[in-house]
Amino acid sequence: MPHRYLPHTPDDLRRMLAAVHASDIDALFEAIPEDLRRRAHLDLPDGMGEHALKAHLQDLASAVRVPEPEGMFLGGGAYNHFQPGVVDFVISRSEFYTSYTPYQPEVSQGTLQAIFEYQTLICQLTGMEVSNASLYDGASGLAEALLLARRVKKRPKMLLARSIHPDYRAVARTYLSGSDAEIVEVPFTKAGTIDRAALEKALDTGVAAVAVQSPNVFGCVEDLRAIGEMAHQAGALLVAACTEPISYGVLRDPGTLGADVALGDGQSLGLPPSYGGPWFGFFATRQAFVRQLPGRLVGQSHDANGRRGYVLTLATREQHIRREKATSNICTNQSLCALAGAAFLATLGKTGFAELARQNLAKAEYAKRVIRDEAGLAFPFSAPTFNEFVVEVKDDPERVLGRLREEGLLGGIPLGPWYPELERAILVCVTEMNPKSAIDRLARGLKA
Amino acid sequence: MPHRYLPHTPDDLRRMLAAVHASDIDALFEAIPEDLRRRAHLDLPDGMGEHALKAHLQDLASAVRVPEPEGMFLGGGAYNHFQPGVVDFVISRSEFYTSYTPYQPEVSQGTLQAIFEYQTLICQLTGMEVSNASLYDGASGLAEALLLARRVKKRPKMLLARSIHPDYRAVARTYLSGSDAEIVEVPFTKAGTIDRAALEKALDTGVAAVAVQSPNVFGCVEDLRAIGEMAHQAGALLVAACTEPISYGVLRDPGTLGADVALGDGQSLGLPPSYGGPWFGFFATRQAFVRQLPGRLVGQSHDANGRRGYVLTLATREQHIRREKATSNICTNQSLCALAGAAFLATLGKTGFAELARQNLAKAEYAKRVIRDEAGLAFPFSAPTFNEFVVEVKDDPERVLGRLREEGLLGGIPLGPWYPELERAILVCVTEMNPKSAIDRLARGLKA
Amino acid sequence: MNVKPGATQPLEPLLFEKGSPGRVGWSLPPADVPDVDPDAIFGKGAARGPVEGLPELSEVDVVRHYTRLSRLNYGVDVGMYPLGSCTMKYNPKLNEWAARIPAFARSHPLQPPEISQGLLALMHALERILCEVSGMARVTLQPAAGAQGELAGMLIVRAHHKAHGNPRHKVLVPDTAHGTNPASCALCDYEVVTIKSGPTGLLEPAAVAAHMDEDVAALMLTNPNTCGLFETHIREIADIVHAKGGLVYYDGANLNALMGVAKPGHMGVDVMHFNLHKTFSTPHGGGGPGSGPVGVVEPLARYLPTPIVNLRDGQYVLDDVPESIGKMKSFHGHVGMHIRAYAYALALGGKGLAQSSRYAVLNANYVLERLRGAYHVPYAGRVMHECIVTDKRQNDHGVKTLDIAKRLMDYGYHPPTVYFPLVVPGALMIEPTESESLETLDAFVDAMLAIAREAEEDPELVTGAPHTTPVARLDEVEAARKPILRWTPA
Amino acid sequence: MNVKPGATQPLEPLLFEKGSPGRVGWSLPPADVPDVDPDAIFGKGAARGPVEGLPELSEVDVVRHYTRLSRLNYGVDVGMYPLGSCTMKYNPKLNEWAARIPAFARSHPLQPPEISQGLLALMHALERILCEVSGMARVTLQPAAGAQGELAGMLIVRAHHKAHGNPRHKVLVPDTAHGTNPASCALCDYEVVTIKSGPTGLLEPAAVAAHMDEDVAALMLTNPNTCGLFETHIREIADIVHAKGGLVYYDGANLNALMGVAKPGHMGVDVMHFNLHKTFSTPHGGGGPGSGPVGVVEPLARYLPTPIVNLRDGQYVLDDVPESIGKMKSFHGHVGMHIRAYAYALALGGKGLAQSSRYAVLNANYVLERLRGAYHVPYAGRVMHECIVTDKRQNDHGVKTLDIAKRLMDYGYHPPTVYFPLVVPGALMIEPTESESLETLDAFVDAMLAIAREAEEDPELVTGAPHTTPVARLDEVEAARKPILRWTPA
Ligand SMILES: Cc1ncc(COP(=O)(O)O)c(C=O)c1O
Ligand SMILES: Cc1ncc(COP(=O)(O)O)c(C=O)c1O
Repeated sequence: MPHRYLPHTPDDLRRMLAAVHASDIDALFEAIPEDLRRRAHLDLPDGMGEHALKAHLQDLASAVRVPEPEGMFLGGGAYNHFQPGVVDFVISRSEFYTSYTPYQPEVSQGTLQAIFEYQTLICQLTGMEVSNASLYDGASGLAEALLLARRVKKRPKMLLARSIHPDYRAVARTYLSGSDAEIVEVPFTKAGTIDRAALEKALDTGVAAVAVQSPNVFGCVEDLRAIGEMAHQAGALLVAACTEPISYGVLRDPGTLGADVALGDGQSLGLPPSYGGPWFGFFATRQAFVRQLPGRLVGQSHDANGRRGYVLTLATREQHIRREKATSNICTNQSLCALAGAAFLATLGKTGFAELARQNLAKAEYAKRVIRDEAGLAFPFSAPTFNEFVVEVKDDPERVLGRLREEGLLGGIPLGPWYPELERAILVCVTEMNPKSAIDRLARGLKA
Repeated sequence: MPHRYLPHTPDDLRRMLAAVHASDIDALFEAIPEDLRRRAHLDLPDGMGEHALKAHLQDLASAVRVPEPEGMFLGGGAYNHFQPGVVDFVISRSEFYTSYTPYQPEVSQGTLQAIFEYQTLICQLTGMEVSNASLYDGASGLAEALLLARRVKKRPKMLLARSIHPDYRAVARTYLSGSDAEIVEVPFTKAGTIDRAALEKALDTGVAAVAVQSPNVFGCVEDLRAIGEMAHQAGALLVAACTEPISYGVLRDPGTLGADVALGDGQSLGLPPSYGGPWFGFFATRQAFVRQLPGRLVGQSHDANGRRGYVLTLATREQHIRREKATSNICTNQSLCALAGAAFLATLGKTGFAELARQNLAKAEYAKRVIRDEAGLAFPFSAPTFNEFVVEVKDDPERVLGRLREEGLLGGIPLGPWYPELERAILVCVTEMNPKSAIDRLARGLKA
Repeated sequence: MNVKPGATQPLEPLLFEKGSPGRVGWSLPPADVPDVDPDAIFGKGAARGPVEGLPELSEVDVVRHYTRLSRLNYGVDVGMYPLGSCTMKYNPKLNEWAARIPAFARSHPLQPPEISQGLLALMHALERILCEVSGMARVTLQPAAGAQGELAGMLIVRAHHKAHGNPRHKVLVPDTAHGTNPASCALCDYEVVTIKSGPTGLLEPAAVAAHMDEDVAALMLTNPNTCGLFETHIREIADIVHAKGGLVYYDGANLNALMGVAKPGHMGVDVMHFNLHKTFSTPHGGGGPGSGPVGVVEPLARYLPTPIVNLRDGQYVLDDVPESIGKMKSFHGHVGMHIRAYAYALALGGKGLAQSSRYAVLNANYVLERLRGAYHVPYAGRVMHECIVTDKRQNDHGVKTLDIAKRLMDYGYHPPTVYFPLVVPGALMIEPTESESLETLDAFVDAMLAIAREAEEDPELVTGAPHTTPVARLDEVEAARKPILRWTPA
Repeated sequence: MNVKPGATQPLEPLLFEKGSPGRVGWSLPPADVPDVDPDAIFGKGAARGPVEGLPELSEVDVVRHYTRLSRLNYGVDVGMYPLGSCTMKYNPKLNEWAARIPAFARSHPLQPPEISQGLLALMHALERILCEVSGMARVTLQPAAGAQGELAGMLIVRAHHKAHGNPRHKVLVPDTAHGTNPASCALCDYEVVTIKSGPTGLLEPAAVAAHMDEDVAALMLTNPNTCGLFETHIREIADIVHAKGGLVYYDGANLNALMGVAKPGHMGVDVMHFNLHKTFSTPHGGGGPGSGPVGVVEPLARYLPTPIVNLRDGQYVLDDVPESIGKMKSFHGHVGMHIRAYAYALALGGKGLAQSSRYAVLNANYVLERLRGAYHVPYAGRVMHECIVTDKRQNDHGVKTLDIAKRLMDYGYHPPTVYFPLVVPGALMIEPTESESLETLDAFVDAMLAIAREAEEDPELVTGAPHTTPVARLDEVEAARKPILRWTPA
């Protein structure tokens, strides 16, 4: 029975089987033991027509009751931003999304140039010298940064601020669990940032890297310069993760502040939350470490006629050449998502990106003001924040959030499950998508 | 102030004004009388950002309360069919939708070949010899067909079946209102089809064309062969309009039945109703009339290297060459919609198109059965129908339809406004989009 | 074929040359109602089996076919498209999204107005925007494109005269007019009287006066005209026409020069059409669909096509127009295009629309100024939103306008409009639109200047162009001599 | 640059070489809250002005830039993409729509499960489908791609051995393995022991037995292997591994050969990964995103990454996995890809998936059969979903695999995978996939045969290829010697 995805007609099958001297398709599988084949039946329903399938998916979607973006105050690693129409237009171009990794540059200049531009844009945002072509996400980026530090510094210890997003720390732990690296967590203070006294104490000559996140999981901005100086003094690298790259539009870049690696999730740069992905992890470092970079790199070159062109380069770092000696096992990365990020930055541009960051900051500051002054709630942390912050509520957070949900607001993330000592705390994120009226409703609801 | 659609920066403006020796932009408008310019201010709001504009449009959309497709039983010239995803993919390719009429064939082979294929597909559906590249819609197509008949036959009288969709007849009247052509309407019988006795009487040597529609506005299938024989006998052309081209998948083509022109709206072929358009009008005729065809034509040719290629051709029929002697005033047509129609037919293909037509017929027959047998309602017309039919209700149709609306069904079109003598009649259309359960609900609702 | 395989990228076979019997690209779930026998329903001979010749392709075959075809095309998204008289401005992506909002796209034209308020509100608001831009009293959105707008407008002219006792017989049309103008007049049975424009490219009052009499129904003019010049004498000319009871019809194809700069309603214009697919950014789609609303002064509103959207008691309603010329289209016109045009107008706002026109005019003047040294310029002075140069100088080297146009393709540009208007021999009519940045204009002009040099130094490079397009120059004469208008099985 | 303007279509400048200060492509409405002073909030030195170097372009500039770049790319929608080991099958359009359904796309990964039931149901159903196809007991959807799946899988292996007292130190990997296999082992601090495959391209039980001992944690193998051959001895080999307490890891990159044909779960496999971006049609996106779910037998389920979706009391819940290896990714993995893969599986159904594998294998055998006369075939007999030929015969004329690959571009095809697997010198690894019709296969083979002829008759035509691509052959050596990895202002 013919299917729209399968072009083989009965007549085609006859002709092809004759050409391969087989009586039927089963004959092609003779290398497979009989009993394996006998048991291989798929107990799955029959295929669906396009119309029925669309209806089924729409049914599933109607069992997802996510509120309008204006009532969304969840952050904590995934942010509620506007996606310009241009971004989806770009990643919907067939030639971008139906192509493979650009191993054949003569028919892949589109992807290659776009990724070369992406690398440049990430360097501009982070103030670093080189960026790779993307990693899976910020969390595995943190793991790769620690592995890089381990290779570069040949020291086993990794100091991780506890104010780093718990998923980042969890993934780093998983990635390093097979190795001899040792992860030590450094507590945070009442400011909501890394405890520098504790850091000072933990810093010894066994430390390869100090990793912090800024803004961190509480939305607080870390003093990267001071932390970097401490790390460097001890001969360790400063790894500067970032929850929210829009903050680069208003916060000094990690490169200037002394970071050796800057990384994070690129979701805010034009990608929908999509219940967790796909997004992309950006990863940038100093020129000195370029041969230690994990993942792909696009470089400039020229063709036989002297025309400029782009190619994948420095592949001797990678698994398909170096195998077990590679800097990372990554192969497929997040190319299309990185392209979306580049298109987002190109569309917003210098002015738009600055404006966006500024409005996020202003909205969050306004929210803090009304929550404090009008709802009368307190903030457990004192450090400055970008577009999210922690607020302490007076009732069980789940109850508070449940009430807000009934009003069409997703009011924040309860921090108790991640930080038992913060059982009354809610992480609230405010972006350009939240109008003043929704912020005011949120404040009222948090109080109640 | 810069705008995302306007690239001019203050510095660009300075440099450009210097180059054109103007002190400011106003100086460029000196040819325009001062007082015209003084009064030209636009009293319109300021521009909107993309996000705000999206929200505004979504607000408007939420004030359109159209039910799910399964509850839609409106036809009467616009049909509720499935649009395969491939169709929107095709017409969303930038190079198709952002290009102009393919006057420069070397950079327009995409559009030209696609329209050449479209012309072929329309010939296959209609059984005619030549198709043009599309007209605005079926209604203006009917007008153009009558004008063609007038040129070919040099006779003034046009006989139009009153069972032709009233909008088609209205547009034909408008188009011919400036001319000396005379339109005479021919009544319909209890079968719901043209009254052949009346036609016989009206047919004299002054008649250039007999126009009917099949299926007609009541969904009834006309006997094109018999009507064509009568028309030809009298030396007139048979113009065969069609409400619903999906019917070509199960009904003998007008070409075989003797039509001289076949035309209709292409909306069913992959285009959403969109509250009335844009769709396309297909228009096909006999080879003998090719130089009388209105609108554009694509023809096959070859390039300087002998490679096959396509060009606009026989332009001497058209307004840009022949001006007041052109066969029509049409210039811009419905190219992208015709492309959608071609992509729809290519996707459905021989098997899918036949299957679609067959299911439409089966669904409508089922609906007639339950409406008759279970709701106990009667049909005023006896001729066979394709996917729509007229039913007589026992209450005020507006009231019946209003009640159905409350159940999420758009149950049909009241015929009274078009045909005062049919004040209790409702035109019901049933397609592949209406599941049996919705048809059953409709039947119950019509009865109530 | 003189081209060896592998010497150039392969072209795409026709749909009908691909596929295989029994292959499918789509299928329906089995029907949930009993099958029927068409022969039994319609009678033998009236029913039909599967349509012979329809393609038999899988989904990926169809996707590839059209993807490949699209790659043979040039579009605004690919680069500058300075096609004069066509206003090939940027088509915003947001508009494409807007027209596809499910509640809009799924709306049936005959669904009750009560459930269609959002759409009617949008159409009403778009009418108000067009009225404000043009200074007209009312606008119908019904016409499908510019030419249908002209027909509607001229039928309104006719209705007006008829109501005053005599439809009259003639319409004055300048020799610079677009072909649709005389063709639309002819459709209304008006005799076209061609008025020669003056040596400066403008219509002269005296020339109009000489032909104006009480049998002239209207003057039909385009402003800026197709030479890209503002008809400076328009009010004087309108007075002359009005004095004899005639009306002034304004072809708004070039309105992109005038938004917020001057309103036709103040120029003495009685009827006009808009091209939303030019001025209001709706995409051209390879030749359509367009949308050609018609605006009129108050006394003519009673003749507008029926129905029209009104706001009454807080509800939008579709009102009949009792003295209407009738219907131009089934239903309400190209609503999908209205949505796009509305989104465009709102995105720019009043100031942005006015800026658009101003920048469009600046761009055209800038291009003209830079081309002056290398190309012959037929009319002195400034232009509006488009400019004309000719091939006069290049003719000395055997290079013609068509060659220059084809050679521009090798530089990555779509050619300008060529050989139009007819009054300018060898015209290259360049309309950059406001969407183009200074750098793009400079790069385009540089290509034009390079071609002018090539015309002198290596004319065959130009006359043999294009060299880098998917196909070389096509034989249009052959195509018309033995027309092949459809594929037929071999 | 040796290319004259107008001699070839122009390339596209970089984003940073375009635009002008002050130009914008986007803007926000004015804030509805008071503005703030970043310096005051963060302290001077910690705040920052606009990011230097970011592009300044209008919307149309951005659209054109990327449209033009896209036209320099080849993709599955453009034509056959027979890249071995990559399964470049058709990416259905419906899936792209599905992943963009607003309720899916707008869902925040931390929103409560109560409001996310539709998504959790989908993920749960996809897990069941993958279990059914593979014969595994449970599947995690978390890993981002194949390589991350391998890492997760090997960490599960490690967790298993650790729980049994000793993580062990070695992993056996055949010499035909993909580079990610040894690289993933290394990440888990396992020493890679390379096993030579036999002369028929298969792994031999004796070779495995020779290396198998109680310090070997696992054998990691791909089946069909990267030579496109089914590892006939797999169960015998698995027994050898299991006998010493080792586990069998199965790289599912080539699962497209086996759906409904044979289940890894019946072959003695303990852990495996899927590549949804291969077998389940999610698009490759120019190098990602992928999705690499990992399946395990029941006893290993306790180690899966946390959390996992379960159905309890009619509600879908996200359960912690107490003995989990931890998290591989933030949140729930690439849900956008899960949606696509699910839609694909449902579109085909059980029968369709089985047919897909059968046709994929038929296609590869057909291509191999037709190429035999002209190209050297390293392994005798039938193949599974892909086949390998080499440049051995063409070497006599100085034509190498890379040349053949580049020349294919001139015929409109993407080249096969080249020089992989490493054990076959000059390999051209061809995976047609089931999406290709007989006609397409024939046209591709015809091109390959034409190139074989060209290699004999006109070798320079082949070694100088490609001739018709946007750029000619690129200098990769130079790029690596002096890496330029970003644009910098001149
Ligand atoms: C000046 C002028 N008038 C009228 C028209 C006709 O408009 P349409 O093609 O929309 O029918 C055009 C189209 O190019 C034009 O340029
Ligand atoms: C056999 C094999 N294993 C593993 C991988 C790695 O998968 P991914 O690129 O998704 O990380 C690949 C990818 O090409 C492959 O072919």
